[in-house]
Amino acid sequence: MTVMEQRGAYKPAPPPAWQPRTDPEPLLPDAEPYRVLGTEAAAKADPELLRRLYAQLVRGRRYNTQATALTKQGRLAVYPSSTGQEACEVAAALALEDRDWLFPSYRDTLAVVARGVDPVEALTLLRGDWHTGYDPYEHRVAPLSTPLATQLPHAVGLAHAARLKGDDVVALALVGDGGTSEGDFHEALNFAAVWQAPVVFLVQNNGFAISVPLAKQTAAPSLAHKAVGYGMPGRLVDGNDAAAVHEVLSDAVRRARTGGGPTLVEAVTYRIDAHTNADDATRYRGDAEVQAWRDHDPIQLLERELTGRGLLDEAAVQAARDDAEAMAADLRERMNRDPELDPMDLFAHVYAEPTPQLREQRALLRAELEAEQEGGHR
Amino acid sequence: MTVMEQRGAYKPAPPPAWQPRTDPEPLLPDAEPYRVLGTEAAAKADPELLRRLYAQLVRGRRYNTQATALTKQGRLAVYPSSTGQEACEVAAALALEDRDWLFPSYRDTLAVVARGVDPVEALTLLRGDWHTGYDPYEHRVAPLSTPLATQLPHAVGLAHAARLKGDDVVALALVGDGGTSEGDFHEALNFAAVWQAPVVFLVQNNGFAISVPLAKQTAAPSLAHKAVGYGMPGRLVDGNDAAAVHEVLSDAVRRARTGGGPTLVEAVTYRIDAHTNADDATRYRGDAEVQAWRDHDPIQLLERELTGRGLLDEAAVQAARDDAEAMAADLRERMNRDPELDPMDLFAHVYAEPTPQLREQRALLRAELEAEQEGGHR
Amino acid sequence: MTTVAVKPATMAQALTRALRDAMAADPSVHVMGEDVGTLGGVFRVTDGLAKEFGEDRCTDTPLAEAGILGTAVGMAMYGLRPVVEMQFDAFAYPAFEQLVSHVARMRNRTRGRMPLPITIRVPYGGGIGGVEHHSDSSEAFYMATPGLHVVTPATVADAYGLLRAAIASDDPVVFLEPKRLYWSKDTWNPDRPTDVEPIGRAAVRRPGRSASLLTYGPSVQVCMEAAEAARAEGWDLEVVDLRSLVPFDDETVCASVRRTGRAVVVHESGSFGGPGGEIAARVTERCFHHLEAPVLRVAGFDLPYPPPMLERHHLPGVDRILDAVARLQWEAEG
Amino acid sequence: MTTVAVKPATMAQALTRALRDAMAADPSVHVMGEDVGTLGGVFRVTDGLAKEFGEDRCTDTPLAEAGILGTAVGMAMYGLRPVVEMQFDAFAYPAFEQLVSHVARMRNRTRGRMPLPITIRVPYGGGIGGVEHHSDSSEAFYMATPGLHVVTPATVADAYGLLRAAIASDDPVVFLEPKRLYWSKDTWNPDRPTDVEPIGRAAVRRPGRSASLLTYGPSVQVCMEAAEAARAEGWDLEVVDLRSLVPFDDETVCASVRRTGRAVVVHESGSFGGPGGEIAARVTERCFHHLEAPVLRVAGFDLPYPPPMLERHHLPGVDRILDAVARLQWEAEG
Ligand SMILES: Cc1ncc(C[n+]2csc(CCOP(=O)(O)OP(=O)(O)O)c2C)c(N)n1
Ligand SMILES: Cc1ncc(C[n+]2csc(CCOP(=O)(O)OP(=O)(O)O)c2C)c(N)n1
Ligand SMILES: [Mg+2]
Ligand SMILES: [Mg+2]
Repeated sequence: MTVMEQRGAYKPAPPPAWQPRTDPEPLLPDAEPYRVLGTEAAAKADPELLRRLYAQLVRGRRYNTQATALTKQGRLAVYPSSTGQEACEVAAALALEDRDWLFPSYRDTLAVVARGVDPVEALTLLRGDWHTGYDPYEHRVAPLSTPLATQLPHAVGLAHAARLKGDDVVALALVGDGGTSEGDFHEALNFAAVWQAPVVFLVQNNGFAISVPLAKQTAAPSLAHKAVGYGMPGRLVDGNDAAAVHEVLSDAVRRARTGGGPTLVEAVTYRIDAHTNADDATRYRGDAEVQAWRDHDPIQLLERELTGRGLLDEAAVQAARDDAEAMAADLRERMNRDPELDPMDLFAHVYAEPTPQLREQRALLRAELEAEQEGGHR
Repeated sequence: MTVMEQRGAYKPAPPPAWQPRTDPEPLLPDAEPYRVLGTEAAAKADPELLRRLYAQLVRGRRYNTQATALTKQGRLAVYPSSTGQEACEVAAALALEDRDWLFPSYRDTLAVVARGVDPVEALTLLRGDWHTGYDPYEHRVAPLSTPLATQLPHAVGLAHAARLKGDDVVALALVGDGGTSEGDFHEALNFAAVWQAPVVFLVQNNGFAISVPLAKQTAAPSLAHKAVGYGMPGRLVDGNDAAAVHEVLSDAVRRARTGGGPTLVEAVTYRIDAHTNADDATRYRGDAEVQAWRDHDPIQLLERELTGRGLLDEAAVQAARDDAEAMAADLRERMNRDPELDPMDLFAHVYAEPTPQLREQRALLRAELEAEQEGGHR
Repeated sequence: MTTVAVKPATMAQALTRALRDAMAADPSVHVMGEDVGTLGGVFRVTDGLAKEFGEDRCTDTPLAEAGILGTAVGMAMYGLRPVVEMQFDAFAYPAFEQLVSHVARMRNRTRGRMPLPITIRVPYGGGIGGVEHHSDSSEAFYMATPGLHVVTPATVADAYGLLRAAIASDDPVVFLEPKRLYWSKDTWNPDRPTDVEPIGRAAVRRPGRSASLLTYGPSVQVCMEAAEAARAEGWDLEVVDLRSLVPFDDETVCASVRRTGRAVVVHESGSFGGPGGEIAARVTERCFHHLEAPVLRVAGFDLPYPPPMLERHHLPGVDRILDAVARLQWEAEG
Repeated sequence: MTTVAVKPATMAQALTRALRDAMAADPSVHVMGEDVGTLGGVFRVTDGLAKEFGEDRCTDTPLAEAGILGTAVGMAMYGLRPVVEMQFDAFAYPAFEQLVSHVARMRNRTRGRMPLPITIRVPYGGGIGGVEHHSDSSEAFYMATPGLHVVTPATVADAYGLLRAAIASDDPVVFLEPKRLYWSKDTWNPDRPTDVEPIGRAAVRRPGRSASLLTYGPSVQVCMEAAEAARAEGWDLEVVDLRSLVPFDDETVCASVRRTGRAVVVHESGSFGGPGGEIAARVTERCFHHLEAPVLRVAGFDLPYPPPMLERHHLPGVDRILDAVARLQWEAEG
């Protein structure tokens, strides 16, 4: 057939590979963060759940102030406070079943504790007597992850493995707004969607990555808008509204558990304290902004809702505070004891069996320590 | 104020930081790939441009077959053919001004050549006499990038630098569907959007990453849907429709040049040949699929449009073919000469000045070569 | 079982067999990577596994190395034994953070509670005419990362035995496969594969008295040829195949060097900061008074791996090894 | 210009001054990284630069190290001189592929047409009580990557001089800043900074006759203390500060070792596969007949960097150095 003979034969057609795939519409987040407290939706919330959330928030706030105090007393090397973000931390822990897994980022000690890990063991990393202080398998909590976003593919892999084994286990992974810029965030979400892994990603958008504000981190309409690019739903929620975060996460966990695949949740919140006790936030942000967020405090929001609807009396408030004080006193007391350290532990866990090289080095250290004990070396 | 006094004081309000940001709507791609050929839009296309595209497509196809033939003759170590994707390759080159920059991926030798780089120099990497054979500054073409997606941040950085210097230069970066899964893709697009860098990303979605089909690569509605997550527009185009690709890219380039920021373009196309000459595509795909795409051939699509509208006669078709044959003959002839090699070049460009260590090693090699010349070593 | 004739097999075939046998023996073994499923890998090492064990056990992943290794970490956390393929040496670099910051450290971080039994297969080295980024020798990076085992076979039998051992190990193992040996053949009975090789033992491939060639992976064969050629010069060279770079078999290596009094380390990797420095230094520390000459190194030059047409000038060959042996101060002896 | 008194300055201040002077001297110098702008960096090394030169010259980037280094590559392609900050050693790993596959190779790849004058500042090492991932000594990775210069200062004056040289270099330089020396002080006149130090020259910090301590960065001060303590034992130790790991100053180092006949390499980095192997091996290759004893190494143990409360047991200290010196076979001499 010559080109002339072909004349007029051409019929437009979309490229063969093009098939209408996933409908993007349901994957897009709402225009505004979802809220429960102070809205119609609050009436439908389980009062018992709200009271549990409340008690945990109060406890969480106290935990943050106590841990920060411990840095001043030299009992912690450093503490990244989650004050202002307690609703996210607590709701993340409470949205999971026992058999599920939590993958915290370095700021999420509070979520780890809310999940049941001993508060002192949760602080081992930050006290500096070891790295991870708790047994990850005891409460199914992965180690606090310092390299940002690297824990996200772990969560995907674990969730995928559970599914392959036929267990209806869900993994919930936490990451910051800054962490969403890392390549590992992208790769994790993509694997999760392709594998339809039962995993939920919670981005705590607290406005800052150390000093860098969100506007320098992303130009996206919202971080939740990233979800559609992976083919998973993106949800936007008021991160200071514990009831809303809990509901959105619980929905996502349920969806994941029943084979519906992963969800990306962006919780809009604010880091009230500096990045850590070592940081000076006045270098990069003003008081007014912080004050505006103090007025949107997660504890107050929930307290007002509960008291407004007669679901919380002063006695209950006091009980929550007393419980928090007791936790803080216990924490203070136990953290004030020096941890017991054995330098020989350095060699105990590098490999299942120390290599010949490590055995040599271990012998060297042992000899040094013995010489030290025998009253001073050189 | 006690909790009781607060009763009723709570007014719902969105979290303070929540401001309506970028409107997501205009960033979302259309539901179907954009097409020009065979549609109303074709009438508006510049006939001269279409004829230029046509000639380049014919030339490009011939280039692919010639290069593939050269692998069989042992003149190229390997060749990743872009047969079937010529519309993307050619449109990418033609959508740019002289002062702009092209960032090709390893498969994009054709785009490099279409931009003006000498075909033999463009094949240096694949012949194996050096890595990059051409001077990147001569035609403003970055080296062909083998590590996938790593060239994307380079394009962003270059575009950003040009803008900082006040030059209205645009960078166009090519990447495959597989490459979009890499972390570097994510980081590059995010930087581009945050910096509003004048860069255009063209994803050639050819259905495969070696043997892995798109469905195992992503669950997204389309790759163009990733754009909204960065806050840039995503555009979907029929990658075998040279006029459509050229128009969409030209629009994006214009937008970038005039301060409008980056664009992500997904061109839906198909890799007709195996991954490279060394690959056996029958292991992972069937003939029917390939045939369906052969029926949607970029050259035929344009040829039918042009001939159908009387814009191309047999003489013009023949001229294009003759031109392509001449290019192929020249390429064949020059590639059949052995390249001149100087082993001492190994040491010439590792650093601006060889280190003392390299000078020692250079002396060693020189002595070896001299001994060899003097008639055999040992 | 009927007796089967010992037939020549390639290293690639032995590796495939090791994967297959490991998967058959242990349902927790999962193979994953780019193109490992339907295609069977670009070197065909995973050929047939997806068919035999299903795509859930041998999985084509998205194209993202950090994602591959990172999800493997999570899978290992849940009790699986992932065997990850990195398509080429240089394409393992995107996974470097996951490797160094997590894979190598998780056991230590958690006081042994969370071991990660992950095998990371990395085709490495040159000599196959690969274009840029397809011929790196990246073992120095892995050796400098405590918490990893680093293993590399040089024979068909070791390919099988060491890969089985790597997969069985409760620690992460970087398993370096010498690309140019994939098609090397050996008489090896695939129906009676050798036992699992313990990781950490070097093997004397050729006993000798004049000097020791300390080498591994792709360079073992070159050293064997050099030893053969050296006979003409009156040297009887011992060839030690390290097999495991981490842990390092000081015992076997030092025994050899104490016997011969002279040593040359041979590898493709660049010299500066490469494995040879460590090997030479530790041999010298331990055998100083047995050494008649300094331990010398014959290695690739300190350059980005050359283009195919120049690689022969870069790779340590027989002549360069013999030149080094000649420099081992023989005069001083007599 | 009026004479200004020589005042004590910290290493961090000298680094800031070097950046400032480089930016003032050359408009193509751009500083970029996480928190380097408004905050001035977590170690305050970039303090004031955004204010003085604007955010386009000192830029807070998104949180993505590969993106930072990758965009710096593109900026360098267009004629800028990016100075990239990696916030901590371990957080440079995500950029490893960009570093090894592009930054180190672009000049060579393009036959010298596309040099990449990028400086990569990496705070490194321990001793500051940092939690996991904040105390890595990653220099072995960079040394094993041809195409990079690797430089590390140990004094306030060198911090200034070497950083200026790194920024002025037309090749990529990994500039390793010893974290625990950031606040070390020295009398250094910030208004008369020393000249730019040429990269590639070691410095004898303390002459001595008994043995040479070969060291760099954070360990130089420890070696100076050890040398002081060694006087009591009758040893007169020479301390050589390498300053530049790549290129390596064989001349100065070998001259020292030939003089003293004994050497110990001291660094924080792990021993196995660490810099000390290379240094010991090359010194031995070159000075074999001058050596009374094998070159020994005092280094960190081969473990993931320990938690803060245990780091003192890991770090090479004065006692461990003196123990090594004592093992230099003094008996053999007399
Ligand atoms: C890979 C990596 N890069 C850099 C750092 C240093 N760093 C620690 S916290 C932080 C900011 C994190 O911001 P975000 O993700 O928003 O979490 P947030 O601190 O707000 O909880 C940075 C840059 C790190 N821990 N990991
Ligand atoms: C970082 C990296 N990983 C793996 C590879 C090996 N590799 C080369 S091409 C290819 C597939 C690329 O697929 P795609 O991005 O769709 O581009 P296409 O080949 O279709 O043009 C792979 C995996 C590579 N070059 N770089
Ligand atoms: Mg944040
Ligand atoms: Mg493709």
